[in-house]
Amino acid sequence: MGQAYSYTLGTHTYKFKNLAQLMAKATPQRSGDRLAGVIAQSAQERAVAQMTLADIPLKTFLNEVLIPYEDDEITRLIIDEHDANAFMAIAHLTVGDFRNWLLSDFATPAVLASIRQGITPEMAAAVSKIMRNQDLILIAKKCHVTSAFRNTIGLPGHLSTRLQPNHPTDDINGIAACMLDGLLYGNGDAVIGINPATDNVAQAIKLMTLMDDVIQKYAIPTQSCVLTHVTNTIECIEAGAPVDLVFQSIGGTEATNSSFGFNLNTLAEAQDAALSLKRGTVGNNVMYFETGQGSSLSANAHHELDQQTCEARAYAVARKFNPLLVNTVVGFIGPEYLFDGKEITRAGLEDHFCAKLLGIPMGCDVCYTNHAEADQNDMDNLLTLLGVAGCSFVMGIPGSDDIMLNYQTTSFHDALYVRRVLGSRPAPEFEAWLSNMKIMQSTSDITLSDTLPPAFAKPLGAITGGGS
Amino acid sequence: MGQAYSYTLGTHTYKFKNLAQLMAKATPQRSGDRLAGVIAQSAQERAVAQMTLADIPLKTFLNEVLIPYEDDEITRLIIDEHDANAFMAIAHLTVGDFRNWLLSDFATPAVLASIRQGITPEMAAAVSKIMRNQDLILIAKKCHVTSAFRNTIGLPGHLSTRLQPNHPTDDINGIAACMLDGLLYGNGDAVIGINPATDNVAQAIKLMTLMDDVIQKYAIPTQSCVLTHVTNTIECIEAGAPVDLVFQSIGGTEATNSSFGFNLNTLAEAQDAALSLKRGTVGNNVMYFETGQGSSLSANAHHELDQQTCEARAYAVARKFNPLLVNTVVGFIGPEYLFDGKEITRAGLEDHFCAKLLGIPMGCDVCYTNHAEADQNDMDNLLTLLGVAGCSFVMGIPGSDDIMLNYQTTSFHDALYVRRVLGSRPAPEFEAWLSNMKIMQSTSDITLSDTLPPAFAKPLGAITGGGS
Amino acid sequence: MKSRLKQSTPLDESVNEHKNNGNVVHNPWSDLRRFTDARIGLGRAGISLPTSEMLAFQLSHAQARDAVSFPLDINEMTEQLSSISVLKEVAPPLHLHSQAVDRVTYLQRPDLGRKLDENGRQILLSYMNKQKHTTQAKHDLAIVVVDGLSSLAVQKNACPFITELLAHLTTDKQFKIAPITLVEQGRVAIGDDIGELLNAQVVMVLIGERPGLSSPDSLGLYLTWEPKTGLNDACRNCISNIRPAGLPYTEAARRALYLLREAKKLKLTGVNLKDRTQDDVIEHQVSTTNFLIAE
Amino acid sequence: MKSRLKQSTPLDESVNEHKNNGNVVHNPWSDLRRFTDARIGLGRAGISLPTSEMLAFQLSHAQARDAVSFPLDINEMTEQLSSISVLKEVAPPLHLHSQAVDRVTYLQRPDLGRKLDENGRQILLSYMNKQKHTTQAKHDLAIVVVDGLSSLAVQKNACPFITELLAHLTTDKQFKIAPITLVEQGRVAIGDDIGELLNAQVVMVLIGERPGLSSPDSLGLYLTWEPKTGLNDACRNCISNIRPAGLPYTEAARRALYLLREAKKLKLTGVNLKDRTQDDVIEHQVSTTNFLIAE
Ligand code: B12
Ligand code: B12
Repeated sequence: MGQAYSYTLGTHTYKFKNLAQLMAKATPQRSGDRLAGVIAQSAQERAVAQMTLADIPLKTFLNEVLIPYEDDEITRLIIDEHDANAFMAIAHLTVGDFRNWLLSDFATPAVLASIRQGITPEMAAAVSKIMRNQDLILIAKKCHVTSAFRNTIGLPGHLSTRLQPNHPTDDINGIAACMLDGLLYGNGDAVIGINPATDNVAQAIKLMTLMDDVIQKYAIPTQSCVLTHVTNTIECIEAGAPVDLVFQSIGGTEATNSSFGFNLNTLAEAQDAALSLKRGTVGNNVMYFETGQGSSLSANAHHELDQQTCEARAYAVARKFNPLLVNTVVGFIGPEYLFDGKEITRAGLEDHFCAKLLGIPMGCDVCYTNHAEADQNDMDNLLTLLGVAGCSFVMGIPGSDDIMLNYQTTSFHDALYVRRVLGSRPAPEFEAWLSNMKIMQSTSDITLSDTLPPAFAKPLGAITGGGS
Repeated sequence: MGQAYSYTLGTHTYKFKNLAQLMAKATPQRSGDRLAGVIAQSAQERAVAQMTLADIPLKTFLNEVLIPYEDDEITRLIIDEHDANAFMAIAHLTVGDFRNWLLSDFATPAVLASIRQGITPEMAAAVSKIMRNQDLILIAKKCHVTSAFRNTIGLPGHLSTRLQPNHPTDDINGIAACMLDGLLYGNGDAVIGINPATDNVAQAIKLMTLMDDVIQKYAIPTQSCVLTHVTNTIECIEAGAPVDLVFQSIGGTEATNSSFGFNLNTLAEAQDAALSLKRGTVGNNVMYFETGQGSSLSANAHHELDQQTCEARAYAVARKFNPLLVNTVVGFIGPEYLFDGKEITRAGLEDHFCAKLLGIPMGCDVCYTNHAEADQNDMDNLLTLLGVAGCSFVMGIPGSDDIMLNYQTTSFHDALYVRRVLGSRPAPEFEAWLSNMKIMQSTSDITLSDTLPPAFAKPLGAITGGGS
Repeated sequence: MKSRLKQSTPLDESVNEHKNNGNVVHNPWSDLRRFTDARIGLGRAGISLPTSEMLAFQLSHAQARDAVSFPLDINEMTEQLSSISVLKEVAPPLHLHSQAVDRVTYLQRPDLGRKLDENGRQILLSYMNKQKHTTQAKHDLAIVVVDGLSSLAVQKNACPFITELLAHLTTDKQFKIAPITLVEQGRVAIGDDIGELLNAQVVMVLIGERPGLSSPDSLGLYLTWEPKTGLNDACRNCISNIRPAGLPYTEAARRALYLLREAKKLKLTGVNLKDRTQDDVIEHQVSTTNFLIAE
Repeated sequence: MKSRLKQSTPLDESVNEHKNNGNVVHNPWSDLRRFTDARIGLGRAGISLPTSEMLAFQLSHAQARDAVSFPLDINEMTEQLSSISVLKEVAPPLHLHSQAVDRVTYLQRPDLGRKLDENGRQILLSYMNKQKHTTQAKHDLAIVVVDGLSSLAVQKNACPFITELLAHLTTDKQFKIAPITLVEQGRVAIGDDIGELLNAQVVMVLIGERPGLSSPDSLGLYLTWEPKTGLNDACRNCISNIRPAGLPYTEAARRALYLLREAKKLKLTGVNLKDRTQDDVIEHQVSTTNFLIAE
């Protein structure tokens, strides 16, 4: 598995048996890598690994794959689809130079877009490992990635939200209530996306229909998604269901994805099926993927790679299918993989950076579980940092509390906070709708109407008897 | 010491023996309060304390002082100078209501400015304790506080820096080298401020003269300060030294300040002396104070208060003397008081919020020591968050490394990072100077000149023989 | 599964607390909370969460954190399980432990939570050895009750669910159930070790899902055909959120029975076994009409 | 104290490492590093720190963190101290410990680091008792060597400094020096306990300052008149940054002697005792001319 690396510091020589180990040891500390036994043993070893990694030419990543080409279809995808022309501009750089180059004033948004296809996930992961959080923010902000379906996601200065109206029994009115809540708080432009409690095609179709009805009735320039297994969604499309986006959780190794029950062909099939429906109005990006550090290790499918490198490889999968949305569910799995607010924050910024650098429309589920050492303040911090970094979208859920998935993510209120404090706006089509519907009093300084928007007053009046 | 408070949750009744204890238990976790033995024993006790505190009328803080009026001149200052008229607008609120009110769209910058003098430090501390980080950021951003001497600090959308050219032996050329470095990186508009290694009046005068010479020769619209003891500075002024700003570390109890060797009279005397020099051009704010959670406890002068409440009380001292600059040196003392990046971050946001709410021109020394559980990433995060919150200024030091005070703070580069990523600009007078001197190519997108600014080329050429 | 009309929760009361003072804008749709436990209609201060809601959340979080470390009451569980009438024919519950020695280890080492410890292996081996002498040592179903991340979930929901399930299963006399195993500090995959040792055709793991802020007691069910050490999650089916405020026991049991039946038919579980219970249930064929689209 | 001409450090070399590739803008004034250890002239990538500088910093930080936990080598220190010739007349060093039992406690409990433990108290009491029988148990000066936050600082600098100091002090035969005490896990204020027990007129604490990134070995000196438990920092004077790359031993000793003399004169230390050494030193009366204002 490739050559060994070493670095001599004073009298001590540090040895790294191969590129994978070097990458792992250069990674900022996190619990999942400790669990996997691939972490640096001391801060000094980590610093040395970073110095060693900085000296490695980017070209090395094309010659020395981290998981053998024969064993893994994602390695094949990465190598086969590498764009040598796009790579030319950076082909002479080491990892350390690449960082300098990315930070330099020469690397404008346009230049960065032009080299995307020449960057492999491993290059992105490597350079992120030798970056400070401020570098991850500064460069990500320069990487503009837009995608579109019924609205446009990812324009600079904009921040969208996924409205996530989950319910533990998929109760139709319970879900509708959350949707209303979210819409009236100006959320839902990235997607209205339900995680179904019950994994079942009929159920999925019911939920798709529900959302489609609402989107149509109120003419909302947004898209819907039921986050069921990709194979279910294919069945839904066959059954004639109104599928806007196809969802799948993806990982960065073939073995991870097979533990998730799919492969690249499954995704290609699903994408074709969704495209055939031609439901997009302003664009054709029909896929929605979720990722998150730790899933490969958790499925024992990490090939001794560190979890952040696995994560970056998942973006090769995403990139292949021109998604509308990708998001890292960064604190979702738990402290086994990201121990506390600090590790979650770092991982969130890394994931966002790597994805944007690779040209992925990246959002982030800024979240934590109750078994992690994290709280709302950590989320406020990460949310704000990602907002500054130009994150494409975040989650919006009533009061931060997902009563079905049992974790806390950003609330409708949080999204408004970050919009207000940073002046970032919803997708333009959706923003216009929020104004027209009189949901927002002013979309520029993010003020909501104090009265119930007329279009929603009627259905509400019918059910509540005129408000509380 | 005042009445007891209690709260019943289910079958359990939580008791708090007085307002001070309630405040302490409502404070988010930090090591200094644990050390002082005043911290909540569980997350649940803390939540209950917060709920109890939220129900307390703001008026209570005028009647129930935390340190007896007779025993403490800062309590006297707070009570005697409370502005009942300014307080009227919020007099009917509880602490919990006050949070709502501050967040409401009614609390515009103008309204917030109008009530400042009606808010006591304890009210500010109390409301901050029931706020999330995002609240601290959002409201602080609305509190505009400006001050002026040779330039204007604190205008919305601006971020200034203190250039801190410390040297372990106060070597004149060593200090000048750091000053040059900082100026050429666009730093130094808040103040050029030296911590003298040697505590000595002659030494202080030498350093003042050095800075004054440079400021005059290059006509820099900024001010200088030697951060020596206030009594030394008084001697310097008497000796005819060119004193721009009077410095002093201050704490929130009389006993803390007496352990620092001064009292309110000393500060008044110093302020008068400095004002008599009339060295300001655009304003008359002549004081520079530093604060930081933990100093009272460290001096065993905390009267069983939590450290954040002590800190807020220091702002009453600052406010009295219309300072140009105040900054919290938030991670400076060490993990004994703020354990890790998370605690430092929270404290930094609290201090900035409370100070701004009280009308103090607050900056922050975003920093940590090598015995703390913190690193550069934590600093990047806090720096960015404070930038969003509208912090007045941060430190700028070569490569983050203070070789005399032995800690790490923000670097000249860091300041440019945050300016670039948030579009925040230096003080307008200084910004014009940076353009005129050709130090910055563009002050709007924060690009530096690639060539040596002409005014500095000559002295540099003389000493370096034409650059390296 | 009709919309439950919920009792007003503490949330509802607190909303009005700071009504007249703090400039809170209330949401006229907070009434819709009868449809969901979700924190909707919270109102706002500016665009932020009102104080009372924010503090209620903090309290819930403090409580949920405690729930994670709450240990399983083995004795009570054993008693509960032993009292299930149909199980009286089966051997008494076996008490097992994963290789994660305590809660701290459990949280940091999911790999250890997936493996049965040596003592547990011996318990199962010796049980199976004893069986060899009497009947054929094969089981159609092994039910494994695991604390997971919420012992509360297991304590509250495992027995009622099992009772409901077995009430329908035991109509078939041929069906052989292994003794119930009760596992401390376990993860889902520990069912593979246990199922294999018990020589079970299917293993059904009932495990405490991680505690949510408003749902500290949610039980998950994972079904694996021909369990053996080393299987991955693609080979399992899952029924989630089993609890009174989530998926009711009867409904969960109905789905579980469906999956068991289908698994037996297809000789597999996992991605290729789709839950189609809904297809034939009238209740779910009704339109998706909700208050938002009703005229 | 002239500007030292510094050797080129690793920093200097690394600057050029990524020169031709990564679009780093170099600073023509990096040459000025000969005037200071500060990280000036680092160059920039855009407006950010170049990779090599960033990584050098990370390494320094890793090393500085280690320095904090590096324990004091008591034997070596005792040996060093015992070999100071003038001290041969004085009793051998006494080895003491604060109430902070270990490093972790020390970092979390500064209050304990300020207090002498019971064992130490006994050592000093018994020493003083023995003295009573021979001479008058009073000392003019107690020198207390404390690990503080950097044992390295103490190990490297305490002895050379003390040697330098005593070379000038002992000219006065009347001056009675207490045995040097060597304290583990101590803070500045522990000198109060010790000085009081030793019945010293002045206590001089030599303590390891917290380690900096580029200065892991900086020694601090704190002088307290009539030490007794419970004094605060307003009652002390401080001389900081004693180390070869900081304040040289001779200069530090000169200042310390000045303060000692003045303290004796004024019968106090602290805010009211001002260091005026500079006033009479020609070297420091010269103008503040530096390269920036030189014509
Ligand atoms: C955490 C989690 C994940 C993590 C698992 C990794 C990990 N180390 O924990 C990740 C993000 C990778 C994940 C992925 C998926 N999940 Co999931 N997940 C959960 C969640 C939130 C908590 C699980 C838990 O607490 N387990 C208990 C702990 C103590 O045991 P554990 O051994 O650590 O947990 C294992 C299982 O939970 C398993 N697992 C997780 N999800 C799924 C899904 C299925 C179908 C299976 C068989 C196993 C499985 O992964 C863990 C590690 O092996 C539940 C919701 C809930 N409230 O329970 C949903 C849930 C179980 N997942 C669900 C789904 C649909 C998926 C996906 C199929 C989504 C997709 N379309 O790709 C994927 C693929 C899963 C697979 N086949 O491996 C559904 C299952 C619905 C159903 N009735 O079948 C649930 C109920 C959520 C939902 N309603 O959407 N999931
Ligand atoms: C930390 C620190 C502080 C902290 C102390 C609180 C704490 N719990 O640590 C705070 C921020 C409160 C502080 C305040 C001041 N400090 Co201070 N401080 C330091 C620093 C950076 C580290 C000290 C250290 O490592 N001590 C060793 C540890 C192991 O022991 P410790 O028992 O925990 O430390 C105690 C002493 O350090 C003492 N202390 C701290 N500063 C000072 C200053 C003086 C004059 C005295 C007598 C004692 C003292 O406070 C600590 C707790 O009791 C040093 C610089 C350095 N490189 O050492 C400057 C330093 C000692 N401080 C200095 C000064 C000038 C001050 C102030 C007088 C500034 C002002 N104008 O107000 C004030 C007031 C000090 C006082 N009289 O109490 C100067 C002293 C110059 C001199 N030669 O006299 C130094 C050298 C820095 C400098 N060059 O500017 N300081």
